[in-house]
Amino acid sequence: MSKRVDVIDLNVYYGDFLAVEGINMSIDAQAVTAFIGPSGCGKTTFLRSLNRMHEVLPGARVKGQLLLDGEDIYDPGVDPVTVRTQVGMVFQRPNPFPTMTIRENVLAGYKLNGARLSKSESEEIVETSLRSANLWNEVKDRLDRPGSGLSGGQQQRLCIARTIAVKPDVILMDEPCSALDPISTLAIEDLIGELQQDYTVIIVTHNMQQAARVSQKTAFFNIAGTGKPGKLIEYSDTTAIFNTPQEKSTEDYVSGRFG
Amino acid sequence: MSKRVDVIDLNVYYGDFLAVEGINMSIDAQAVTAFIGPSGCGKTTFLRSLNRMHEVLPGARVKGQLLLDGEDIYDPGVDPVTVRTQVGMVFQRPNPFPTMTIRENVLAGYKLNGARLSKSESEEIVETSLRSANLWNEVKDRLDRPGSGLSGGQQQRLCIARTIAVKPDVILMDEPCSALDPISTLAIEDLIGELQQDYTVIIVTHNMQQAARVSQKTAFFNIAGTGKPGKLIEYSDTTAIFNTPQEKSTEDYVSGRFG
Amino acid sequence: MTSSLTQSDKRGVAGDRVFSALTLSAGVLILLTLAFVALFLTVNSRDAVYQEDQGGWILTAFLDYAYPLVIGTLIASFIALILAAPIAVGVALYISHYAPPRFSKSIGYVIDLLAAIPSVVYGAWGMSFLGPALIPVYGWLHENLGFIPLFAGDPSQTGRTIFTAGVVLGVMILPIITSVCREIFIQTPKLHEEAALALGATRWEMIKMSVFPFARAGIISGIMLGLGRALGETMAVALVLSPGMLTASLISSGNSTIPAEIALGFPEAPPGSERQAQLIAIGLVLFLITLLVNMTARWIVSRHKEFSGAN
Amino acid sequence: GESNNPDAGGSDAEGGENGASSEVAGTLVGGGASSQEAAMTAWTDGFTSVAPDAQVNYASVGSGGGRDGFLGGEYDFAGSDAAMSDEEWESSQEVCGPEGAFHIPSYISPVAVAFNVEGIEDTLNLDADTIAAIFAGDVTSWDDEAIAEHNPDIELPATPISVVHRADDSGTTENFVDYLANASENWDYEVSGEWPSEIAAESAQQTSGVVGLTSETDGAITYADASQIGDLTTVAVQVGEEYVEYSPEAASQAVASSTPVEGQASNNMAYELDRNTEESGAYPVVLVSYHIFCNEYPDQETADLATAFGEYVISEDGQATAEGAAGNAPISDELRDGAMESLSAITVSE
Amino acid sequence: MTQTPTPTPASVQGPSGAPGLSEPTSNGVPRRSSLTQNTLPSWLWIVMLGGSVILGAALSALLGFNLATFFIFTAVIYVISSYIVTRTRVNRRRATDGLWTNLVYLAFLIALMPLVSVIWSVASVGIPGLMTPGFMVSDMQGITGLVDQASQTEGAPVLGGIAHALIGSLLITLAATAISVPIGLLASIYLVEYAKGGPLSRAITFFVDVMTGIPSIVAGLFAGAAMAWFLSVFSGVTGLLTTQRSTLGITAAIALSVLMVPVVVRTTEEMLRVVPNELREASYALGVRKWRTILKVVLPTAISGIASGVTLAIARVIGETAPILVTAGFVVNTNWNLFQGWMTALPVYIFRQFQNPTSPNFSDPSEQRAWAAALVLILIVMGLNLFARLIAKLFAPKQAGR
Ligand SMILES: Nc1ncnc2c1ncn2[C@@H]1O[C@H](COP(=O)(O)OP(=O)(O)OP(=O)(O)O)[C@@H](O)[C@H]1O
Ligand SMILES: Nc1ncnc2c1ncn2[C@@H]1O[C@H](COP(=O)(O)OP(=O)(O)OP(=O)(O)O)[C@@H](O)[C@H]1O
Ligand SMILES: [Mg+2]
Ligand SMILES: [Mg+2]
Ligand SMILES: O=P([O-])([O-])[O-]
Repeated sequence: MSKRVDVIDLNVYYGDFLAVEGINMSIDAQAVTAFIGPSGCGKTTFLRSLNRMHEVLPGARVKGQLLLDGEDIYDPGVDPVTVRTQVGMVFQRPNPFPTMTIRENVLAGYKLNGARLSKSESEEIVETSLRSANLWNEVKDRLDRPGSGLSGGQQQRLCIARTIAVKPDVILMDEPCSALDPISTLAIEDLIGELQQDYTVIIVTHNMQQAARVSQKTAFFNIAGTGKPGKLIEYSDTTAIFNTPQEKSTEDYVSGRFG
Repeated sequence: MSKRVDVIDLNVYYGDFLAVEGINMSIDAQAVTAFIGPSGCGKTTFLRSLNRMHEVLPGARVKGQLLLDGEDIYDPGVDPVTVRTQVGMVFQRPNPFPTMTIRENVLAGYKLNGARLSKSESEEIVETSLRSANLWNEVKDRLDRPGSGLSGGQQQRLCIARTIAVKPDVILMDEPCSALDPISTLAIEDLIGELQQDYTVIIVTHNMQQAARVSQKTAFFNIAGTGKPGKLIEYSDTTAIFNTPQEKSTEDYVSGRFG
Repeated sequence: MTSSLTQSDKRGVAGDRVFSALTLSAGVLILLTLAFVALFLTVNSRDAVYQEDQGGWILTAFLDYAYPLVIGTLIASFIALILAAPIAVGVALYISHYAPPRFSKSIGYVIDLLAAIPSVVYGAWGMSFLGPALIPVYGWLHENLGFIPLFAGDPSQTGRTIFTAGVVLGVMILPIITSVCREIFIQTPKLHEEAALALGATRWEMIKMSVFPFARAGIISGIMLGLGRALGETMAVALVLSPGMLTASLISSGNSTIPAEIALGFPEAPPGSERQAQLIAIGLVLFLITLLVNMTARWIVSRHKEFSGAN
Repeated sequence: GESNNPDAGGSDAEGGENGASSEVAGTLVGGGASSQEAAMTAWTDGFTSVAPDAQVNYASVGSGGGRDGFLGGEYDFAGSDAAMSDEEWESSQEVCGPEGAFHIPSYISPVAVAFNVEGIEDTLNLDADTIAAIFAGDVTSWDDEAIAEHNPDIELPATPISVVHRADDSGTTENFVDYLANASENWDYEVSGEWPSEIAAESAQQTSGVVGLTSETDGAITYADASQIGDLTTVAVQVGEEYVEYSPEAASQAVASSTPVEGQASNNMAYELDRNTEESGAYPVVLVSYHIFCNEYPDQETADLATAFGEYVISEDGQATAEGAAGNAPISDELRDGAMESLSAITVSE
Repeated sequence: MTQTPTPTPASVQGPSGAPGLSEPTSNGVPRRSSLTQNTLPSWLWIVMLGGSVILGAALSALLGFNLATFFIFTAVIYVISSYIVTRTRVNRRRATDGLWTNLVYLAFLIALMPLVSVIWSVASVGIPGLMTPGFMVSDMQGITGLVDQASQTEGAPVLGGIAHALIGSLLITLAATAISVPIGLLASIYLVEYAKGGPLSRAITFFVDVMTGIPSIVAGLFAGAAMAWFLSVFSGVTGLLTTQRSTLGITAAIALSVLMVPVVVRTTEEMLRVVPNELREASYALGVRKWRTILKVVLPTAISGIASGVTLAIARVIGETAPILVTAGFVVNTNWNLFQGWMTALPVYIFRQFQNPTSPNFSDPSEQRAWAAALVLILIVMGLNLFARLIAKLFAPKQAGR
């Protein structure tokens, strides 16, 4: 299933440094939302605050409200682990577990939580997830080899497989395709299209074409200068952002005339 | 200055696994050559064999000849260190030295040569290199902070600055823009265009537009299947590769109809 | 999975709580143990510094007794460290970056064997082999470098000098430092090593740029571990050394270390006597020395914390 | 493989006639002087042959450690090269009842002044003053006038003297230094188990260590329990007008001429040794090794065990076993009778 | 081949005079020289080594030949001469690199020397003892001076063995490991994963270091006193305990734990710290709880380092003598019970056999047993090391990724 996300007055800090300021937005369920913006504007930072991954960094903290289907994930009574089981994440850098085989990596979400799966169940999960991530054919003969022996792109797809294997409600992807070749990228884009039917997908990307291809809505972030906080400049339908942007800086950015 | 690279019957191995087979190609000096191909086809592997970085992995070895302006870099008498001072490299993942400040990172290559730089000289090198890498404005106020405190994109640009600071003859870039936003990407592409006038630039990229934009020649690599070695399929002028490819698989790949 | 955010699984949360409480209590247990050791030492060493029938405090008498031992302990550990630390770092580097990768594991194993040898055996070895082997060296040093106070004095005829003890200690702490350093060196991120190599660094320059900065804290803690061992080593020193009063000479018999003094004196010290208290008191002194040494090390490491490699 | 342990007490299988009752059972634990270890091994082994159900454990933790453990209730008896001080005895009343603890001599051993000098194969004659001068580092060569004076017939080499002393705190050192301090004018260092730290000399741990080091070093001289000096040549000590070589009889005679320590338990057999004895044939460089027992034990079993073991040790049989195994000198019949009587005072506390 | 660099566009224009290109040409050797210029033929090293050996032998012979001086001279001559040759024929950087390479190799050779020496002296004396029938399965019951005297003077086989000491050592060490590894591991987990740099964690880190300096004998005395106190209090309260005496195997285990814990914490802490954060984050992002992440991701990734740290700690304590002697005593027969009666440990056995031979005047059999026992002790720790390596191999990160 899928959940909507409402962000209210969110500020994200690294210690005393305000990295992202005053975000207000509503992210639709069963849709793909893309975050774009220049490097360093806080896309990753904001994305990580959506599943409370931000706070694992020492000194990092968040102010404001972040509602998942109306429930504030930053409510004091909320367990971040519960949040993370509902909001999955794929990182910018592929990070398969080096001690695990490819199979174990895919099943990590279950195995690490101590879930007991029958052999057939786990076989099925592994195959479905790897197929969805367009990796099955390449690794089906070496499921018991270490995951770290794959190429960068293969590793990233393995991480995607690992995330979708646990079927979260919301999936966050931080430049998931930046290490992938066009074929894998296309496959992942297709996959995102499929996922969107059941999940809320949020993707950070530098590739405007990709944003245009996969997302229904696009959020443009920008930063006034170094040391300044990143801000949400414009958030709207993807077609609107790319064709009729309201803000000057958005227009500059999407047309490549920026900077 | 700039040197041409001739590759003759090159095979690259990981232990017993033949990762790249039978490459023959001549890479022009003072030009940009792009390597494209699906993930896992051995682009990184081949690129790393061009400056003898491949052999730092245990068990990794190379067979064949690789001539740098006519001299075989794999000749037994050749010192890999000499090769690497002449063939610089930017990696897929940004890897600034975490214990060094931003300034020190840029000067790292210089320091190796035991060069004693006056304060103003080093200031100048730092500024020029960072400007070329489009990073100067973002970091000029924190040159003495650790390089690891930057965002991914900032880090990658720092690495580019570090490499060009020592002015090698050949510059290898392994997906240097995969972690960069479009603006930085554009700046790097411009930089590549400038570098090309004096250096031999070889770039691995997944971004076909990028290959088309920056390179004069393009090499397409492909792989027959998992466990099979990667091969050079077609190597030609970039315009030819994208407009009139000779091979079916090249055409499929560049038109996105692959797989 | 579809449950509301707040009704999270109680057992999971409890698991986290229990585990973190466990780790915390392990840490606290260590502190408590140490506090008890300190208490034990302090209480039992009271008689060494306070004697009713000698007019109360006898601190100077105790200090007169203790300072040669302190200096002796420091000399022996210092010799051990000077000898062992560079070699250990060298060996660790050899294993991690120089030896053929196929053999490096086995070589590491071979060096670990040095740690496998019990201190009694080191003592016996130092006493019956190393000491006699060093006699001519001491003679030579005395003849040729006798003008340096370190080599003045009659050269020992048995080889049982503080220098021999230092060498034995050095051999003993070598594998400790090596093994800590090796593990850290191996962990140096390939990314950073390759960054250096790609800039045209030679192997040594790569090590200076990538490995040492990354391993810095690890090296220091390895050395501290070794130093701790050297400071506290009892049996080997007691067997090797021919203890005596403090001398500046490294090549004649004399000098003693705190642990050796305790080991040699404690068995015959009359129960509840001032002598027993004295021995425990120098144990306390050693404890304080370790405290100081570690404070220094911490200080060195912390000065460079900002650029620590593990992030 | 099969274990190669001999049958327990195989060497003295017929023992048991000397009053040791075979009904005692249980484990008796003791600790103390390491110099007693060899003998103790023989005794504990021999004791099992007369009391098959009994076992004796002995930890060679040093005399001080032994007394410490004994006073702390850790050990049932202690082996010690030095007698308890009066304070220690007083504190023994806590664990041993109002009569406290008492000593019995377990063996008497002469402390030999032994040396290894190439060219001197025979016993050397020396007086206390010369010995003190040598050990204090004042006489540094074997052909020194002071030595030659006592040995007109021996051709002395010019080898330098290396003094070897005990590195560890030791009963042997204490007795030897006590002898020097009492018998010689030349020795004015404090008497204790520690070698005076002002004297620079070589040292080694334990008797075996000093004997070993002396045997390896030409010109070395040391002092050690005479039963353990191996092949080293020894010094005959001047007593009165004659030179006395060490021997069990000479040592026993020195003890016999000494006065018992007063003020402790009534059955106590500790001695204040007379180092200045002029008695003919007495060897005053002597060490008495004691066993310290309680006068009262908390239970019958321990009391019986302690009595039985104490009696076994001083029995002719026990002394012979130790002599065979460890080379200890047996005690005299006179001392044995006294010790038997002392042991019979052991009772059980109410 | 020295070339003035073609001026580059503004973006990469070097500072005036392009120092980056002119500076490195030290010693007149241009950096952009032909590729082979920076290397020397490999036969040169063999020739130089040969020369150093001959010179070293000659110099050493001048002082009266012996192996040590020969080695030192050869090494010094080789290191210096190869530095000079590289420095003059190639360049300073190469020379420095070569110098350090030589020094690193030399360090290794030097480290091997005591190892070979110790192992040789132990093995050559110890093997005959080890070969004696029944050595591993006998204790010392019934072995008196007479038995040894018979062995030495009449050539009877050396009787007695180490079964009791072996069992004692293994039990005590096992118990010490069982106490200190969990404590040490948990404490280091606290330090790395939970502590936020507060005063408590800083105190723990600091005092753990201090703890490494506790002399082993002090640890023994402390454990003895602590156990005595515990027993008196506990039996006072419950009256359950049959023994009031603190000389027990478990007391020795506690003493050893005091020595082990800091080593475990220190090494484990280092190993945990270098586990990349991205792995932790990957796990958290899958909704895995922190404690499971630690147990299943962090620890396995660090297991090889942890295993070698634990081995190090075991090796550190299994050879301890003084603390075991004062806490567990010394007996001649086998005791399987850590909580009742005395125990002998191997190092104590070795020490006693050396220092107080069973027969003082016929000490050869005792020495033979001591060296053989020392050999066994070394073999045990070697075995442990192998075991740790096996663990490391089984669980360690399968392959270092790029
Ligand atoms: N761990 C950190 N501690 C302190 N500051 C940080 C940290 N990580 C990032 N920052 C800063 O926060 C700001 C936002 O960084 P962030 O990584 O979110 O950018 P981004 O939009 O994801 O950039 P990119 O496209 O390059 O990944 C930057 O100024 C960066 O320097
Ligand atoms: N260290 C290694 N050891 C063994 N095999 C490896 C190693 N690194 C890569 N390979 C294998 O070599 C082949 C080529 O990998 P390479 O990383 O060169 O691909 P690539 O073309 O750079 O892919 P990508 O676009 O994903 O970066 C792949 O099959 C990969 O699994
Ligand atoms: Mg980012
Ligand atoms: Mg690649
Ligand atoms: O008998 P001692 O070991 O104390 O000399």
